[in-house]
Amino acid sequence: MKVKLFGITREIVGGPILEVDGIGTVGELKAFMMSTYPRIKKLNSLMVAVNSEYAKEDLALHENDEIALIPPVSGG
Amino acid sequence: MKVKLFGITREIVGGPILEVDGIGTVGELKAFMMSTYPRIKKLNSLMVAVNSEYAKEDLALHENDEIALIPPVSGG
Amino acid sequence: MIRITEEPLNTQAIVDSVISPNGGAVNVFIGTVRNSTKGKEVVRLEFEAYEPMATKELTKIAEDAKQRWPILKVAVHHRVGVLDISEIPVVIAVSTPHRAAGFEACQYIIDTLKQTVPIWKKEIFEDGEVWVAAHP
Amino acid sequence: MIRITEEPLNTQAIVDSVISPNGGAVNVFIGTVRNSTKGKEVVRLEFEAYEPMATKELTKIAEDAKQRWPILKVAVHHRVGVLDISEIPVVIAVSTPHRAAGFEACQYIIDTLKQTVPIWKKEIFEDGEVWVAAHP
Repeated sequence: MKVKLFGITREIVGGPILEVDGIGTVGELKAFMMSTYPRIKKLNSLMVAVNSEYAKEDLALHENDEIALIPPVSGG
Repeated sequence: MKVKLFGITREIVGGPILEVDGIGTVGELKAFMMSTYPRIKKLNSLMVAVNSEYAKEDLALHENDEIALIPPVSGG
Repeated sequence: MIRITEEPLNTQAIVDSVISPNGGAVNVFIGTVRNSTKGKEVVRLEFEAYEPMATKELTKIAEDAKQRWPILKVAVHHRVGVLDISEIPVVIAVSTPHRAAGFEACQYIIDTLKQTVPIWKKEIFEDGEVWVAAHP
Repeated sequence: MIRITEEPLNTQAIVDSVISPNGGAVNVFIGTVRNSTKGKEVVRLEFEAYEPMATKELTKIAEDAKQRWPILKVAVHHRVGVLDISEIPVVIAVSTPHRAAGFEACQYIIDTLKQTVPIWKKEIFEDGEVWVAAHP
């Protein structure tokens, strides 16, 4: 499945999309990202959006979901 | 001395300037206006400005002062 | 900048006049003529001002606000004359380094303007007219 | 109307879009790019958004505000891309029958926008850059 990346997480990973496999839930995705990219652990927060909505840790991910990592927002 | 009139007091008196004589203080001017024009007594408030500043009742009036009656304001 | 004018107010120009490179926020209050008051249809409003004193009082309010909040620039423009529904009698714009002060200062200015500045508004109805706030 | 755009924001058009004959007040918040942060000179800002989600979140905030205050019309426009000092990343305009609700609603919208909407801002300094709020 594809994970959309923005802001500092896009810069840490080195591109706007990351292809990941074998990940079942939002919580697993966050754990995978933090262990693979230790700089992500140092962020103030990390959220995951599924189909354009903030998702809870236990939400199951499906192949055709639109998944995005949401580092601390700073609009306005 | 001349008294400038605005808003409802201008309408009650029937013009933008009233010539008055023999009035010594702000308080006397207010009393004169209220007795001469009883509709002024019914207003929510009546202030007097002397030389573009709100004036207290006991302030003495002089011939060359700029004097204005200030009925309840409603700008904005 | 403080201004009483018979001309229509130019919101964009007023906002532009307070934008500062040291500012992160501009708060703007725009009064508009409402089509009804207390359930009664309003046809138009008529504003008049005791011009030099109104300018003086507005300047005092702006200076007070600058004492109380870290304001970079402030503009208060008030129109007089006949205004139709949706027209703009007043625009207040305040720039500040951060936004909270801007909201507070702008609200202080419009609240105080309505209490102390010698400007008067007459509401014109189909069947009569009334000087706002004149009577209990 | 909610909009994320790369084009410069047109404050006048955004204000005009919320003016209503039933309204007596418009409150407007305009964010501007400040030339310094924590005492350090800023060269420019770069904004990016997760566009469809940002629009969705802004729409939620506007709907929430309409539940809480008697809002007639609301507009939130946010710019993305590279912005120089004094340029405008965000304009929020809210029209209400009376002014107190407009101040409250406009402040609620900008406060909540900054907490929940997926938009990110990078500050560019002479000697480096930082994603705002990313780190403790």
